[in-house]
Amino acid sequence: MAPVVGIVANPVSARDIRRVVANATSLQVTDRANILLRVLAALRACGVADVLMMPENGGIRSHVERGLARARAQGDDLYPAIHAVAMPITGTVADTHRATREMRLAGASAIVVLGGDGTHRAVAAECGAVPIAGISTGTNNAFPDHREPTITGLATGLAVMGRVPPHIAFRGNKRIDVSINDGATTDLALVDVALVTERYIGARALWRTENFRELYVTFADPEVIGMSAIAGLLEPVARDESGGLMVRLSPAGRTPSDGATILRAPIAPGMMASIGVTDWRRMPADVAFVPEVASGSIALDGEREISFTTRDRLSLTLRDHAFRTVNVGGCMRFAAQNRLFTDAPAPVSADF
Amino acid sequence: MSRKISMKTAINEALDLEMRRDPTVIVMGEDIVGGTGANGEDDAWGGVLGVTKGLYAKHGDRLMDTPLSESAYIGAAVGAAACGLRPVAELMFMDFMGVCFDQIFNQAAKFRYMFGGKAQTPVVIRGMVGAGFRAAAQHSQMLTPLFTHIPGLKVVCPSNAYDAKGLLIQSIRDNDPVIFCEHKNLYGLECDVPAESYAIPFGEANILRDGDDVTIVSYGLTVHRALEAATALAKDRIEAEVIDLRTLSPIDWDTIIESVERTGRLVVVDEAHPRCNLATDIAAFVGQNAFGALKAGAQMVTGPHTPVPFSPSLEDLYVPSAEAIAAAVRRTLSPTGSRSHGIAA
Amino acid sequence: MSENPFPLSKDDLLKAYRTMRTIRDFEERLHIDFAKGDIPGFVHLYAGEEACATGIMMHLNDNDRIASTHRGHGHCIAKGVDVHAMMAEIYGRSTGACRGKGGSMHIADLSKGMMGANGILGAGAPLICGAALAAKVRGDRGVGITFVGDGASNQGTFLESLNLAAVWNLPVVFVVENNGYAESTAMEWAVSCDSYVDRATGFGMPGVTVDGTDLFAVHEAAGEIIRRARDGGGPALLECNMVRFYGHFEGDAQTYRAKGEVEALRASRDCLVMLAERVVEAGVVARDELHRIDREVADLIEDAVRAAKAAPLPAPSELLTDVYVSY
Amino acid sequence: MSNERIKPIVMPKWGLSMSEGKVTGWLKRPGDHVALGDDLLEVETDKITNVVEAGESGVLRRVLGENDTVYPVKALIAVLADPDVSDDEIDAFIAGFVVPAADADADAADATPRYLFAETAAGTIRYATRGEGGPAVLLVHGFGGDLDNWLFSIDALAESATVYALDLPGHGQSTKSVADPSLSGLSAAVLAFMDHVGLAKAHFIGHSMGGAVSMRTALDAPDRVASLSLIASAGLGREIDHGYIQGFVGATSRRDLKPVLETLFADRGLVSRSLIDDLLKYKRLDGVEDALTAISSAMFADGAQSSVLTDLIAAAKTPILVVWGEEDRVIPAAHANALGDAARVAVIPNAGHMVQMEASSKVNALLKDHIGKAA
Repeated sequence: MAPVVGIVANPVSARDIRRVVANATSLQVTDRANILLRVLAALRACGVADVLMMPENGGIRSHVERGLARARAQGDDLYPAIHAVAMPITGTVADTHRATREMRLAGASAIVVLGGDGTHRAVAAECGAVPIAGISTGTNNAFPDHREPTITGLATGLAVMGRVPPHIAFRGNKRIDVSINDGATTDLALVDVALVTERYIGARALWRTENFRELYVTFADPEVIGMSAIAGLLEPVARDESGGLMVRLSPAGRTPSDGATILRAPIAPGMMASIGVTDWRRMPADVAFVPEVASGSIALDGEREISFTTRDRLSLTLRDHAFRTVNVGGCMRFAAQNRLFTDAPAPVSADF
Repeated sequence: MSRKISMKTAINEALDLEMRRDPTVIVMGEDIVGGTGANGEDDAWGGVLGVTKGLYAKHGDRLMDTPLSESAYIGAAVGAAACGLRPVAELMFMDFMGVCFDQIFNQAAKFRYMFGGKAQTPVVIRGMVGAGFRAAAQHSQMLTPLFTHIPGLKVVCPSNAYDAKGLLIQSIRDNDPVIFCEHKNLYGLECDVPAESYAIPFGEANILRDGDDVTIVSYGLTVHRALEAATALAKDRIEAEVIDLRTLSPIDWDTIIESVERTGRLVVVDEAHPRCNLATDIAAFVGQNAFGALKAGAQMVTGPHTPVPFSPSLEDLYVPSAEAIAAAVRRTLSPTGSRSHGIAA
Repeated sequence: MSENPFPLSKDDLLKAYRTMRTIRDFEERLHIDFAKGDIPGFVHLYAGEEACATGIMMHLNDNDRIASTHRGHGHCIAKGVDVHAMMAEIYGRSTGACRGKGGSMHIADLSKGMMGANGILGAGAPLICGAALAAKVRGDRGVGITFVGDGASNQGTFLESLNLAAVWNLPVVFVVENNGYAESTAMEWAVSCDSYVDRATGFGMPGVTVDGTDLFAVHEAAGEIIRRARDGGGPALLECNMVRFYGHFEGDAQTYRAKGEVEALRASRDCLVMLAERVVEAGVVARDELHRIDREVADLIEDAVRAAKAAPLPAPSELLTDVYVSY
Repeated sequence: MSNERIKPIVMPKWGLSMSEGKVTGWLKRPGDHVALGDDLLEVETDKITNVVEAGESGVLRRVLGENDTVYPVKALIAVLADPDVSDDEIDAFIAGFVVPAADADADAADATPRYLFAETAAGTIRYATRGEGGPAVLLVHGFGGDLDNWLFSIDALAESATVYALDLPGHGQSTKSVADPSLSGLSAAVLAFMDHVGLAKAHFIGHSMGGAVSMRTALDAPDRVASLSLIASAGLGREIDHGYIQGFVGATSRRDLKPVLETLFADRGLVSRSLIDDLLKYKRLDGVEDALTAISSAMFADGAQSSVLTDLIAAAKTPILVVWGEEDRVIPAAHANALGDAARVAVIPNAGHMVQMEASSKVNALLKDHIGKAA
């Protein structure tokens, strides 16, 4: 069976209140569609013939189809065939869950995800062993790399067509599993779990630092934005090392009386915040952490998702190698070393 | 003190005086400052024909250039009026009403009635009307009858600088929406105008010439054509009374009726197209209310039922001439005059 | 009672619930009475969309202006227009908010900052730019909110107003109430770029999308946007995704909607039920307290209908009054 | 051509704004003997209709001005001559008559502005001045009037005097802010004006309220008032037609104002449309309504004149002329006799409150005589 690539493109990511309280980017629907056309062209260039796409009515698919029709009308064979996953559209995150599940069951070799951390998290929850190729829709994300999507498409195409060996093409990623009341409710985060005292979901986005209490990150990267940056500016932890970091923040906020350190961090695009940090420590894999915050909300990858009370029992556990992603840099380096994009044979036999 | 100034200057002066008197008066429109945001002079144009020139220097940000976006800024003027300002919005050419008429006739005109008398909308929409400027079909119309048709609007069309100033001041002070129509070919016409502020009440026609033989009713530019006709007729001992309506809504029926009851003859001159205009309106009203006084059928002298043409040779035929008005007067005086039913076309 | 985890005090929560319940009961009562033939003309019901009007209006005072739509009852109630006056207006009575001269589509109360429901789609946007301009000229920190449906968002007036508000940096919030249908036509078909946020971005202002059935989401997002506008930060757009429980107008058989769609929405996305469950579940409000409000609102609506039916029709002389302030 | 026995009758010029007039009717026929002051013909201007009186005596030999025909100012409209002048001589005179060019006249008008403005302690005061040498004469108009009320007098008086006519505060084109609307306040404004133009002393001619202002000035500053001529003057009794005052203050339209103005004249027909329009233009200026209301409340409250100066002015040493129109409907002509022997009194028949306009020749002759004697 020829490899099939799934595409999950979220039309409504990057529409939240950070557009108002900070100066976050808003990637237009037409630009999202253009990104997909670039990815599709790259997949096709690598030989991918069929793509399974999540249906949505936010406008991406209709724009993509116009692009495909234009190419057909001009006689160009630029794109793979697009197949929509047969499923009803609800316009909620359930669509992402359902589409990912269907793609996995249909045997997709990889899933290209266009969206923010939240969209990637939803795909990761359902993708099982199917690797993810992430594309960011904005500047407000920590998980997907910021990179020209054409390259992501090429790498994914090479990987699923078997032109790059799997141990180079894919790599494992960490995640934090959230369990409430012994698994009665479960969820996960790809980058960060923040415990805040606000006990409502509201407009979801996380930006009021005075309410932050505890932070758990899978990687602590000073080069990214958001919660991960807080940890990253204290003690960097790489994506590919085991375990993460746990940070405890001062309830007194910016004017700590408990000897906390003041950290200034970019918690949202263009938004520097002063945060009182009480202490931090490594978060080893497979060790359950029980937060000290008694009631509030759990924010997963920057968005408030679940509220809890003193009656609820929380536990957080970091898992190494929890799901796979396409190693774009690795694929492209391999392609170069092996002259995969030239018509001449590779001068050097790669050492697998 | 009084001195000779043009209608253009009189309008500028009225805006200046009212902005000085009342801080809630703001003035907005396309290029009314001219050059906002560009690299040259601040007050480069002062309106496309310079009517608002110099006001920016005196009143600053209370004069606002707008985007070329009539439905937005005319609507904004209406909304601001409903919220306590007294905006004067310039609709450069009244012909542009086509893109913002909803804000005028469905919003401004109806607020008071629809809201049970609990709103007032003191907005003034001023703009150029009329032919003779070689501006062709979309910049030359006399659309006054369309506005006059709408309950809730007041419609003003001055014929001279003195009236323009007093009527514009009244328009700004008035608590109802006012459509203020400025005939572009009258901008340069000068007359004695006091330097002080004064308001001319609406609904009072001006009698510009006394006469006992025939009543000529008009407004705007054609008032001057009617006066020319009256001067020519006087050589033949025909004395025409010339009435300048000044405001079309409200309209001064009493003055018209009183005059016709004395003269027994009526000629109505309207630069607008011939159907459903001020001429038909006044002729019908007089026919209904002073039929017994009429010695001949009322005559109507109007533009033809065509768009305004471009070529000067055609456009000059378009606007009612003094000769056409004089001929209409003679028709009312000839034994067969009352049998003339032709609509000018 | 538990500690209140919400961003609203218990009083505010109860007030919000009362507003939403009042809108719901008002509309459902009109639905019934319209079908009985008691009400003349057209009515467009807001049922299902209550969280949007309520969440936004909680941030406003009488000095702030709103320009509403043909579907304006909810905006009126949330902005504080008297329910008795509204009901009487819809019944065409002389005691109505507009003395029986406006009707459902033109209810206004300028003393409450309610600049009128509007029968012309998209017409409110320029008007609210004017209201905001007036606030800016006076420097009174007032803001203007205009509501527009997903359908009317295609009107030139709306798009021109986005530009004007951005150019003049006016304190305006454009609220797109996206219930998915422009009368009977699907939003996905009729709106070219499928995104109001993109449109806002194109006019140089931020746009935010929230779940319009979640009072807290609307309240929080609107709060930030309104504060920004009030502080001179300029205009913004707020898209509220919401659900319409009834047809475009009363009497609309809604054959353009999928079978079971409305039932499913009522079961899963009823903003009033969601609010009640959350506040009760959190232990902040007792179910009884909500029931008491339900009873009080039911009495209020019943009394408003009774009073409206008993009120005199406008006198014949009213035909000719209120055209001008003076003429 | 000059011929002392042949006297041309020309279209008169009443006030500086008049450029032409229409002959509306001859009151003498050719061949009639005409005495000085006889009514000759009626002329209508856009401002007013007035009778042209004979300035000299003789036989009306030729009538050239046709009825209902407009002639420029100074056009020859009739010839007066002794009976023994031959027709040939008259024909030659007519043939040789040259109407002064209108352009030259306009240039002259431009050279000396029609109106001047003085920035006085009482605010901006508009005034006009005519004539040179001779005694100084100051013309003070009445309530609601302005210096054009002296249209038919100013040039005649200027033949033998230096004449000033002003607009009182709140009137004409003077300031509309009236600091003190009482007689004393207006009198102070007149004195401020005199100071500004360097007028130490003048013969005061006051009409109506202007008469009372003049009397007040004579009482308060006797050395600045050489004589008083009081025309239909206020201040000589209580009675006044309060309906007129209220009507004038309250009128907002041509329709309201016309009947009010008609009470000013014995001949109601003299109230032309143009006269009404001019007054409406004045009344519509911002501040005028407030000024008139303030002045009328100060002077004519409760339907009567507040200040009666009869006793005081009778005791003063100033020479006084009192002139009244017999048919005055605003202030009764009976007030003419209020000063008894202290004044010279003339009551003119067929004239109303605006007697100086309705019977201008007679009034002008009286004024000249009075000033001449008092000087």
